[in-house]
Amino acid sequence: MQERLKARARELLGDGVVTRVLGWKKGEFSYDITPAVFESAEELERDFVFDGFCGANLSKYLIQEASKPGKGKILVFLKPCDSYSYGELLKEHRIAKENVYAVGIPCEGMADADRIRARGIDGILGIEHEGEDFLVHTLYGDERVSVKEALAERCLSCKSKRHASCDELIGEEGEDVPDDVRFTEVARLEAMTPEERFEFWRGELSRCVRCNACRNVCPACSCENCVFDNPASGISQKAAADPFEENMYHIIRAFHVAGRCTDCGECSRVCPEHIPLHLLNRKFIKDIDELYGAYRAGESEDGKNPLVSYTEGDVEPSVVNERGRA
Amino acid sequence: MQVNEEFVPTIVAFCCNWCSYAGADLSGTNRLPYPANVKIIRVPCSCRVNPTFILRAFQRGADGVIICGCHPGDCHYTTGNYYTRRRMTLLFSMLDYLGIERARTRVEWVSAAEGQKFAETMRSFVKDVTALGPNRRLEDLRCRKD
Amino acid sequence: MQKIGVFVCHCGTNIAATVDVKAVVDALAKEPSVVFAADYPYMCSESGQNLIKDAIREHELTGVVICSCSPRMHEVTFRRAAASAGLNPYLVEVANIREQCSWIHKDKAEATEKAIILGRAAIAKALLNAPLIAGESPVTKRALVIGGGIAGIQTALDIAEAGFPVDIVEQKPTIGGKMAQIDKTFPTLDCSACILTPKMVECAQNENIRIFSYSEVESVSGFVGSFTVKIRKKARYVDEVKCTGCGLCTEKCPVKNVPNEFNLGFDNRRAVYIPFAQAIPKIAVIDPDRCNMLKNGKCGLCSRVCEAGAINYKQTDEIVEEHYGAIVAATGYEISDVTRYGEYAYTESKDVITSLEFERLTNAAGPTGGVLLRPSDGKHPHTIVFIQCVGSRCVLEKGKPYCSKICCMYTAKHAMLTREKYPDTEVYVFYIDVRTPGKNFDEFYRRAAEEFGVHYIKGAVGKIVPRADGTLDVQAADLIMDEQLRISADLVVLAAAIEPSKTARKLATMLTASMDTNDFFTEAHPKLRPVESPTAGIFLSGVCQGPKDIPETVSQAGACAAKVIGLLSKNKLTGNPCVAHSDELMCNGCSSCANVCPYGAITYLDKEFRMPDRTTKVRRVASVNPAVCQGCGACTVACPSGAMDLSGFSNSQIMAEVDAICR
Amino acid sequence: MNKQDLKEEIVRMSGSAVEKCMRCGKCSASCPSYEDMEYHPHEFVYLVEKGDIEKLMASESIYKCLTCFACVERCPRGVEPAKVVEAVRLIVIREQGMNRLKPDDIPGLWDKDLPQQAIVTAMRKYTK
Amino acid sequence: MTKIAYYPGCTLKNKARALDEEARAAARLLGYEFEEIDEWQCCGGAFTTSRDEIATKLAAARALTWARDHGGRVVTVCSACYNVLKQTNAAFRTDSEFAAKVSRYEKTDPPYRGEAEVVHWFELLRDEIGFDKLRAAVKKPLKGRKIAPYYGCLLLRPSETLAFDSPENPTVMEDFIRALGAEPVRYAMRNECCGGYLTLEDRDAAKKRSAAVLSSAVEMGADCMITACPLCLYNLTKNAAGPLEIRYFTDVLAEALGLKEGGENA
Repeated sequence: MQERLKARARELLGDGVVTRVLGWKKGEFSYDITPAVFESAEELERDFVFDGFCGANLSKYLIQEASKPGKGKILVFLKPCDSYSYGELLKEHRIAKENVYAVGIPCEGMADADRIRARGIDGILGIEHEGEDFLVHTLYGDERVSVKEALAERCLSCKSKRHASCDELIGEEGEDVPDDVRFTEVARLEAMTPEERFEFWRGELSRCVRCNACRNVCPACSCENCVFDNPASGISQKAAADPFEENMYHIIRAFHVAGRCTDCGECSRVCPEHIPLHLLNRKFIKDIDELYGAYRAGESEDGKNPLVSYTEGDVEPSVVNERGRA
Repeated sequence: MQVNEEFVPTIVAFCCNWCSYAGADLSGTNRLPYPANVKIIRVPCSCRVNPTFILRAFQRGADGVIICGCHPGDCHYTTGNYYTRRRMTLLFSMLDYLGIERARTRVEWVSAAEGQKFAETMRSFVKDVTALGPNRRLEDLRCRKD
Repeated sequence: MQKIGVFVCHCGTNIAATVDVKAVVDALAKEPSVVFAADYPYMCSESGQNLIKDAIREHELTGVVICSCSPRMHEVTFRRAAASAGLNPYLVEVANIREQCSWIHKDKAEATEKAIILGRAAIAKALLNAPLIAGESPVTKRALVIGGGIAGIQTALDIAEAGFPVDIVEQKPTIGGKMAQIDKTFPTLDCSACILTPKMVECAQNENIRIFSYSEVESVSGFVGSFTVKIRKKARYVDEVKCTGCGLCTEKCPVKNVPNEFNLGFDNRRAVYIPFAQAIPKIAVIDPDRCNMLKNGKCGLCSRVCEAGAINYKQTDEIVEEHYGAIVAATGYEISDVTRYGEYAYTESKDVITSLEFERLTNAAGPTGGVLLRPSDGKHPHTIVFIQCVGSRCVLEKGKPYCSKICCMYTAKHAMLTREKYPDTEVYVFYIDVRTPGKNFDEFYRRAAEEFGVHYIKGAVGKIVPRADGTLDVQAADLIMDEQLRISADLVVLAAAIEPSKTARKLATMLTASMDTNDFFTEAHPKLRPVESPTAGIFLSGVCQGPKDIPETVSQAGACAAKVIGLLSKNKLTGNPCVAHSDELMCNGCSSCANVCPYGAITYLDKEFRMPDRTTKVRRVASVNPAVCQGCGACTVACPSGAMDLSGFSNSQIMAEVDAICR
Repeated sequence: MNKQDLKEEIVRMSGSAVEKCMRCGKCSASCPSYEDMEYHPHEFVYLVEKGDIEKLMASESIYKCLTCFACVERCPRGVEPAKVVEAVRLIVIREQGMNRLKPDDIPGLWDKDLPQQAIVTAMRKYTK
Repeated sequence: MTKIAYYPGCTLKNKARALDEEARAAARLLGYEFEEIDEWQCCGGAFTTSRDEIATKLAAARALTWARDHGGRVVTVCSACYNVLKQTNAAFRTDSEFAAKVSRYEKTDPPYRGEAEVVHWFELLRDEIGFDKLRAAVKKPLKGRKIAPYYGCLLLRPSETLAFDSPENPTVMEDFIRALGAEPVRYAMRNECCGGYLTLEDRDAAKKRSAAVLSSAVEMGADCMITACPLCLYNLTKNAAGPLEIRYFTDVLAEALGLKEGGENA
């Protein structure tokens, strides 16, 4: 697949359809892959990678990259889940669509390097899909890890292998994946007593160091200036001096992306403290689906998201108490 | 949780100018009492209430927050309270999910003619919050009163 | 440095009986920035107001807090007092210590403590008040009425009568609308044309009214008081000034087989035509799709016979730009498509017709000269079945979920008139409910049943089977007898649902007026502002707002005119300065705010920003039109970055109140 | 089953929104089996909504519905009466010994031209 | 030659064998190879609407799964099979609980979720072959014949699920008749039920239904009636005496295409 993507990128660069390519390249370690812009076939040849560690969602980078005047079109590779983030950003007019050439690429799930290393595999050099397994190349030879044991959390509950918005597709279009396990963890928390839930979240959120990685990576958290940096908002703050501020920050962040979050899972992926932030977003998604009908952010480039629309027959807020009792 | 007999909760009530604030005025005009620990903040419409206001109230030591607006369909601005309804439903559900006691937050629709309902609502809300005791879960410890 | 003055009112004993006013003054005087604090028995009295004015001047106050009755009571009074002393009126805050404090509490200590807290909250808010200046905008003293049916005609006449110029834009070649096609009107049975045509003539003759017939609204911009509207005058190929309406061209035109829209296709018109004898304006129009001269340059007969020389084959559409202070939507309704109900065999048999078609078949000026004859064979029908609720109250996608409101009454009228004129004809009406709320309506319906022997059957028709002998086999249920009936009918009349004009949705978008899911315009308040759109300066007249009959339409048209007159009689509009505004540097241009704005007050601009590295960047940013914004604040919460804020109720002000209360 | 449970069971099985019925009677006006039925489609909907279901269960009408869906197609409220009738019939024939048609009956009903389809359909309609 | 999975159904393999053979012959001529589904089982003739009915839908489910794995489509000639297969397929698409239960029970891998497409031979004729091509293939136009199309209920309803044609004013059979060179007769009872399975238990009731259909067609001048359903054919032939000849549509199709000349019996 990597070679196919490279070839197509070279073609599009060569034809002048695009002037730059947004893709992935290896970081310090082979498994720490970072988004990168390539401007020539040579750069592509040298640095472009696409393998089982390319979890990073490239769509958010387009806000900057596609707004550079006079720079022409940029090619971007979007995995199915990334394409929803891209669709949502298009809907919110955050990306100049005319400056983007989006290529949908298939995804069989991305690996979590930590889970692989936890199995005692070190010196990782690369990774490939092979049937039911990941084939991990290491300094010490190849190792096999079953896909289920190495997949990133968000890929375990993959929503769709079907793309939302893109101009071209490489490979076969996939299909939606039925939601079997996606909300299991949210439901487990919901079933706890309020005290248990409070303790759970206290334990998780108290680790927050306000590094803002979640905010920076989130394709929905794309504000020019964050409300927490807005002196007129009355809530601007930098570091958490009190547990309350972690609560405030994460509740408001989740609320602001509610109805816009595509559940791409980047927030949890990048959190250095491994706080399961996606469980906040998923709670909103679950509630929206249950209360206002199934909705998938980013699926369409137009229409209104659930928090800026309503129906006259919406449930009353007291439903929260009633559901709690049931 | 042990309930302190003398505990008097701090309650913030956001009332929309056109219906609920007028409803609150009417309960005054009709001399219908409700506890003095309820303090009303006037907003043009319930849809003006930002979740940050609610969290801020809890941060600074409020024990309960209630939002009152026109009945759905009667909004002075036609649609404002429909947005309130969605936003607050989701926000309250999230607070519940974080383990914040459900009874600390409420939305009620009170029209300008419902002075009685306003007073009753406040009495019942204060009762519910009093039973829960002081807010400890969303409070900013630095702001704690003695 | 802020200088706040605090004024605590006793309101006689209304406040002072339960609140220790002096203690409040003492406590609030100690608040930071408070430089003056006083109490007075009646702060709203003239001397009370003078106390405030004097203090403002003497202490050079930058803000005023009044602890008194509800701001809903005297906020305006105190603002005016401040303004007269040279202080911006929006620097005044009122703490409600009467309705929301002294009147509800008995314990003086408790009430006093609460009054102090309310006062502090008001001070906290006042410290963040900014002087606001209500914008003023001019009012163009001319109204536009879109739609020339009875709703538009009545609204235009009433506005013109009050002395304001009005333009009517009508898409058809003549005004008159549906009412011109109707035979008689319920419940009085007076002739529709007899009461409508004088009003049409009045429109033509009134100096304040201009009629743009055969025209459409092309675009609308601006806001209340100053709208700019482009109107497309479609080419008639007839000079409006020269044409005398003699009708000679319409007699000589060789194209004779064009279905006549006015008679719903029951007869034909020519390619050049005048819709009907009483048309206003009475000017011919050439149908470009049928005229031989326009299609292939062969003919020109009308031009040769026209003595006035009015025919002009080279005419093109013309765009006229006009300015208005107010716009009235009066786009009316259409008959919904009954072919979607195949079981009624509308497409299978000519003798299954809609109620409007029935009107034409019984109208003295109609294709049969008012003699009721079957469309298929021109014979007199002896059994007629009327079916109610065809498409109305139908929750399926093909139907309309609402009640069309007029069908029960016009069907009673049709049934009664048929029985009166043709006593040998049996008339059956299948109904679900007979709905007759209206003056003399139920009496009218009962007369049809009692005096005229119309057979009202509670039940529905399941299928109509056209028979070889030309009859229609009507298979129905009689729910009261609990039996299935078969009636052999000669004519079946469908009470088709009415639906808003197909043009309304496009118009609503241009007007930024909101619509419901059925494409009816939404009113600003269903009870209290029923003739205004939530968008300022847009008014609603007639069925475009919801189904109504003629008397209701005329009353609403008058009410609508009164609202328009009220607006146009102002020289300037003073806005509410407590409106939203967006911080361009914070705005993402994501459209969340515009999505929740009920007034369409928010637009987006592509704005160039200088970046720190000296490059420029173009970003989409929101811009609020203060004349359109009503200040609800929905946008401020929808905005994730906090770029959107509301003057008078800003984020930091409400936060300050919260802090003061929770302190 | 008590009244309420029975009603809920029928609503669940049929998926029909009986409460949406506005009593227009178009189902019964469309029904080809009307004259052979004691309770007619609109009455099925009405009685189920009222929870008065025993009457329907005891009636021969449940075996007269052809499931031709004319009522479903024409109902302006999307109520789907035919599915209600079928649910009531299933409740009855699912009870022990309530099979309407038994394999032994078939030879007696046999006709050399009768297509298999007639038999399998009838078995499905009348038998559990 | 386009291969397509074919579900013949019980009656076509038995009482209505001609219907099956003629359909295949005509299909071959028009470029389709009907590939009979392996070990198909009878669809049961009627779709049980109740959502908790699983067992009665299994035969259809197996056929659909087979079709998914063999080209993705299944064609039927019989109205009842069409109705049952298509409604079952819709249940798979809309009722995930049902789909999950069946897949668990059948151990279908991957689970079946309604991926296959169910088509009636009429739909192939209309939408893929086209009536113009059919008209061109006709060797013996049925000139002067006045044929009444009988749709019945199973092809048309529920229209939301079947989406075969307009439920009240269908046209596909009329167009088909025209393509064969005959004149279609329009009559209102063409979409009303013939009495169906009631014939087994209450023949009188079935007789009344069939008589109403037939007399309506006769009144409008028909001399022949065509149907796609064996049970309709039986009811209209046996339960109502009339001057009309009742035939399978495949039979008149075979005749017009000249497939009956070789001495094959009708």
